[in-house]
Amino acid sequence: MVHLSWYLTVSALLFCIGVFGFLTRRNIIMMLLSIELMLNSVNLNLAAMSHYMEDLRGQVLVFFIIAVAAAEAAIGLGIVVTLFRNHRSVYTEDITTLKG
Amino acid sequence: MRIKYDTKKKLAEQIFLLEILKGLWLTLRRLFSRSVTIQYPKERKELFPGFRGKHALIRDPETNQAKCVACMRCSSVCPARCISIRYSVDEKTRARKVDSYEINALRCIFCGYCEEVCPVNAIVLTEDYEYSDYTRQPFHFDMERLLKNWDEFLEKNNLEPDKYLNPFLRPRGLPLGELPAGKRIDVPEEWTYEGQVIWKDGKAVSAKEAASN
Amino acid sequence: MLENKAQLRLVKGDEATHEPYTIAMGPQHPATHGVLKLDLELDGETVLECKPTVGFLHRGVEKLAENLSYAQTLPLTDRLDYIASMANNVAYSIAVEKLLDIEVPLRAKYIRTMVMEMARLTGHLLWLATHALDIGAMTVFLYCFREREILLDMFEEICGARLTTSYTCIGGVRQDVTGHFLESLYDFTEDFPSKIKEYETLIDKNRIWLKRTQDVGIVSAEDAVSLGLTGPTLRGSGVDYDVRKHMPYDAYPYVKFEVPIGSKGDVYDRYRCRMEEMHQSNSIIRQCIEALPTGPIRAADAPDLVMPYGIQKKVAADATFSSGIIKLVKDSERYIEGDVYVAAEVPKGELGFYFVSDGKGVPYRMHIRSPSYIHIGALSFLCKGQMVADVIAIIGSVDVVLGECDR
Amino acid sequence: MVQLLFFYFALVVIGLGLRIVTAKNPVHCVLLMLVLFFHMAGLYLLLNAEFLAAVQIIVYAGAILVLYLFVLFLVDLREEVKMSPFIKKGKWLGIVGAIALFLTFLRGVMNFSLGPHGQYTIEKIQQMTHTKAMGEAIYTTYILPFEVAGIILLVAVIGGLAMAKREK
Amino acid sequence: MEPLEIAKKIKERFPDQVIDVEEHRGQVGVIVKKDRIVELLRWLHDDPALHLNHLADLCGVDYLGKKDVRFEVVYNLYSIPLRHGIRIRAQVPEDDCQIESVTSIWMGADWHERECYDLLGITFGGHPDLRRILLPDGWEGHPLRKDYPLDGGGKNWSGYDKVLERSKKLRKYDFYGTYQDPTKKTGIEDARE
Amino acid sequence: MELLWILIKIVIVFAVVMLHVMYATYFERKVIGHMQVRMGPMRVGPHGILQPIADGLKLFFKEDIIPAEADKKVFYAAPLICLISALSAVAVLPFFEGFAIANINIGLLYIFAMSSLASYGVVLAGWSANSKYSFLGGLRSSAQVISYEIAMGLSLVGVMMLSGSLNLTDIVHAQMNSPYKIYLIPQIIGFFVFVVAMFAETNRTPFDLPEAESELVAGYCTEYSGMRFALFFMAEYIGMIVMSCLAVTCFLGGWSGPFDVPGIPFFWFLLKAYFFIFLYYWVRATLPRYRYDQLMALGWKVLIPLALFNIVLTGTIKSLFG
Repeated sequence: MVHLSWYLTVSALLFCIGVFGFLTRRNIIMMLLSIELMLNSVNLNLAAMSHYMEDLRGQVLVFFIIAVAAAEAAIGLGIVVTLFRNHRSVYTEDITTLKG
Repeated sequence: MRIKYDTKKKLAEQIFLLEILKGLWLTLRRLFSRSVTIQYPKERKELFPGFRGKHALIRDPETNQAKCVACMRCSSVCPARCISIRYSVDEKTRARKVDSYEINALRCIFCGYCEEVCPVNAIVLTEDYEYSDYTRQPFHFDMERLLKNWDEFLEKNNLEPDKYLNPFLRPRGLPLGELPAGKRIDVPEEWTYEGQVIWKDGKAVSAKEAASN
Repeated sequence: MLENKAQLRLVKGDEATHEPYTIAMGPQHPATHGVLKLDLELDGETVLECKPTVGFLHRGVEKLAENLSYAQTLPLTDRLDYIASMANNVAYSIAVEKLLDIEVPLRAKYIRTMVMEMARLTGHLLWLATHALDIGAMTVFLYCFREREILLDMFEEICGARLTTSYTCIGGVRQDVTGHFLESLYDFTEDFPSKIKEYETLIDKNRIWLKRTQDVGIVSAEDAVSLGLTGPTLRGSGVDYDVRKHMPYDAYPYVKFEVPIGSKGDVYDRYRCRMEEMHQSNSIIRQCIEALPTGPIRAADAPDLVMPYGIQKKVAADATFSSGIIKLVKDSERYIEGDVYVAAEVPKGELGFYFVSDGKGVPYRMHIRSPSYIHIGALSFLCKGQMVADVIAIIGSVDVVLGECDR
Repeated sequence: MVQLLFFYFALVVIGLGLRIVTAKNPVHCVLLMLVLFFHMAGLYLLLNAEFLAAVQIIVYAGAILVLYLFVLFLVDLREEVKMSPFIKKGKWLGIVGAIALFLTFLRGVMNFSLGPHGQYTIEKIQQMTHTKAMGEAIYTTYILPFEVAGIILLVAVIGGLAMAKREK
Repeated sequence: MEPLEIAKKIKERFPDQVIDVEEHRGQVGVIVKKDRIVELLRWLHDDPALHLNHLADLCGVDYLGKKDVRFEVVYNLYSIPLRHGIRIRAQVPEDDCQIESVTSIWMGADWHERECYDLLGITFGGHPDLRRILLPDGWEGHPLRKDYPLDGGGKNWSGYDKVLERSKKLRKYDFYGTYQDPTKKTGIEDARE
Repeated sequence: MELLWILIKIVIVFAVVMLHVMYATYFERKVIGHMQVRMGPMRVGPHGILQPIADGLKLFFKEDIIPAEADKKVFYAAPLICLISALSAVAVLPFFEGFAIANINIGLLYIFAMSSLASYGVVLAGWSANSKYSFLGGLRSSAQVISYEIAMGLSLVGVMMLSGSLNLTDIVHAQMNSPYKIYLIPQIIGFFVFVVAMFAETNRTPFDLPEAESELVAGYCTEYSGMRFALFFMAEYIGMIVMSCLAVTCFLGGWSGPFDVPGIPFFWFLLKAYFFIFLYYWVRATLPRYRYDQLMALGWKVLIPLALFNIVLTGTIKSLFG
């Protein structure tokens, strides 16, 4: 029998890894990827709870999160492409001006 | 004549992909038609006389030697300069004797000028086209090799030496007067100047026939 | 380990500027029809700049010709446009005949016209085959080769070679045609229009083909003339210029044919022009067969093949072997100083020979105006702003042969 | 058996996660992410959420990650692999922060208790298939969020197009 | 219009430019000075009565030892709508081996002129991209000049030497085991001896 | 016991699919050859029947060349991704009554998932080789696969609506119980969209621009040689087979036929699948190739609206009459 807390621990661990990546990576694309990692951990959390609560709410939420994650990726990467066009760089320390 | 640039399709053609279906129908029909290819090493194409292939020196049946008289016409006409002849002159008779006759087949561009200008029909480009090899050496034909090429060619095709005909030995359609004596050999009537073909009533007939009718 | 991008720039020593994506198309590329190299600068798939590089097949024919007699240069012309070498032979011969003022007998003229149109068919068939293959219709390729083989067989019958024909000689042709040749050629012309229909079934109205060819590589009439385009490539733009009509040679004044002209100047127009030309060639061949007169096939004053390099110099004293040399020495007055430019309409366009003679048996200077050379020069104009796939279609539509381009 | 599978998936997910945030070559990161998504889908399967597993692969792996790859190709990676993947002095800060966060979470997990059970028992879901159950839930109870998600996607598409469009 | 008439018109318009008019086998060549060649050709191209819009051929000729002025650049012009043509031959002396480019009149002259530069060494002023075209960059000399040695002067092209060197380097891989270092003696040769 | 049965099924299906791949290449060459009035392979064995074996041997023993500047790990992995994702899709196909390696409820989604993964192999192959032609080919291919996946998915929505299931076996059963016995008739628009998308999804003519040999030499597999090239080749053919089987399952009634052939329960299934594979060859022999932007335009401007229209139509009809 797999306990719910196991899932929650895995999820927490993955989330922290994502946070670490988001805080430390130089490349904006990799930061976005870290956010995906965090979203995944949240998804796992929700799906597990939903399973153990015998209710579909959590899984429906996961479904929506996946949809919104797609939107987020599209927008985020669009911004990265625009940034790259203007600055010729995707590195956080190179992008210091607040211009479009 | 201005060509049409009208490619508008009718609605039905546009929707039901009629032109694509027509194409598909054509390829499907061709699937069941006879193929036109020749399975080369098993089957071979029949060559027409005068195909410009491997070089050979014609062996004179009487002397069993090459007919060459070392007039140097072939070597001086050769655009690729792949023929080299050395000869010596007999002091008394002023006759020339061929010392060596060499053809570098790798340089040759197979234009057939040499056989056309040869006044005694000594050199010929035979209808043999399969003589590839791994090294360069076998393509350096000397006199012996050239005579051997001739023998091999005759043997391969079961030809009799004096029956061999090649339109470059006696160019088709040239009047007899324009030919040097050595080239005045017997040819089918169609090849002679008098026997020229023309087109009449849906088939090719010789000019003589056309005139007599 | 470098800490940031600024350091990297220091190491590399250049500003990170926006470089276009460059692609070297060729010299080994399946769609460049030989050893053409195109340096494409791309933005996505759009071509910003197309720089053709040629010369990989340069053999120095012009320099060679300065050291070979007129007759000896003729086989070299086979190697120019090697897919329609008959046409080059004829073009070269008429140029030399103009220079030496030799009148070709009528029968030879008809035969030459016939083989020239056959060469046009072989050239156009190979063009259609490769053009269609480049655009992806691979079956047309083999259907075209099926017919081309028949034509090559006929070449083999009359001159003993399929590709490097060297069929003409100065003042006529080297061999007369045979009855079998005429009959098989006639059968071919009967059959050929239906074969053209077959190709057209596969591509002519096909929506993919139309999308790939229409409005691609447009060149206006003025630009086409200015670029020096000739042949079907020029006529696709709507300019009525055909050497066969403008400066008739051989038997072209005696046969009836029309010159197809396009309107828009895109790939599709050029394609249609060539397809129509095939019909016209077919009809010319037929007229030539039917009107073939009797008579000599070489001019009586045609020089012997063994043309001396210097007229004054007597070749190998034994002139008795040949009637030709005597004739030549007699006619040495026709080798005079002067220059001529003579062009002929080969499948690719206007193939011109410019001769400068200094009165010897070899040309002092021969310049070949090869259509492919000019057409490749026009590629950078045609390809600008098109997509990568269009570059292929455009190369196919201007129909270049690198042997002719590089000479 | 189920435990074994769980541990396998969980370990791989954690290990890959660590590798992803530390790997130097972004393309390798994306590839590892792909593998991670597969194991994530495996975890979903363990949770009887087969539809989610499929969506995870189709949307995350099939669409989002490919987008990442595309954008990565736009950027010159040749220089990237020569550089350190982390910002200056950020590494240790990140590690400390992440560990602290994890400890906080762990505390929460330990004291976590579930609320009341709902009506979708495992047997019921298996009987009507997960896809159908999800569908029913989404199209009845959660129809408004569904529509909102649709609008968000539309906005994202338009926004993405507007941003990526080249200024003429 | 007959070519001789065109020649006459040119003479009328540019009396100081035309040096000579030559006729050979019905074709007329007008020998001109190179100074105002672009102006002359532009006039020929634009004049409605002449309208020589098709540059059929452009090439250079080297008259080393034959004529006083060594080079000539030959323009073969043709009028597509009016169906007449003429040849313009511009003299280019050896010590000032340069002539104005006509790419502004005919776009197609671009490659003709590059070829002429490549093979004869005549430079074209105002040409947008005058590089070697048929021969590789870094080739020495201009082969169609009459004084160019026919055997290449006994020297390899530098690029060829590079290729040879590279092939020598690659030989160390010895893909097929066929390459033998000529400096080394192999056992086979010994056995033969 | 059940596990063993599954293993046996896997082995059987794998062997059969591999054999089909081998001979699919042979028949492709033969069919296209005869359509082009030539003969195709003739030298190895009678009528070249052993040609695939000879080809396989040759490819296995060829030298495996890796470009010096390539990203080696990714370069190794790319063909495997392609092959594995193509092979895994076979697992859910029902070949006859009760025979599918895995009869899962989300079979259709599973196939979509697997075919969307194939684009990874392609795009990574294109990128890792560090060759510009490969890269362009890879980008083209993944863009093409992603956009046509949408059209394909939407075209199958009609089938899902009619059958009410994502399980492929259930879809076949639902077809057998439907009035027309096959979904081809009520879903003719969906079928058309599916067939076009199927060609694009497998990168076959007229949508073979990722590997358009006349433009991009060989696209993403330009730098591959020997066995690794063969893996791509196998993946392509397995993809063709999977797509053909999917078309048979979703539109032509799977293994059902006008009458039962005793002893060969998969007779009708194979016959229909062979027709689709033949269609691939047939179209390849006939049609030219699209240009990249035209292909995208076709996908987004024609096929997706058509598929959406089909969904609306099916929904309307079903809610009115069903």
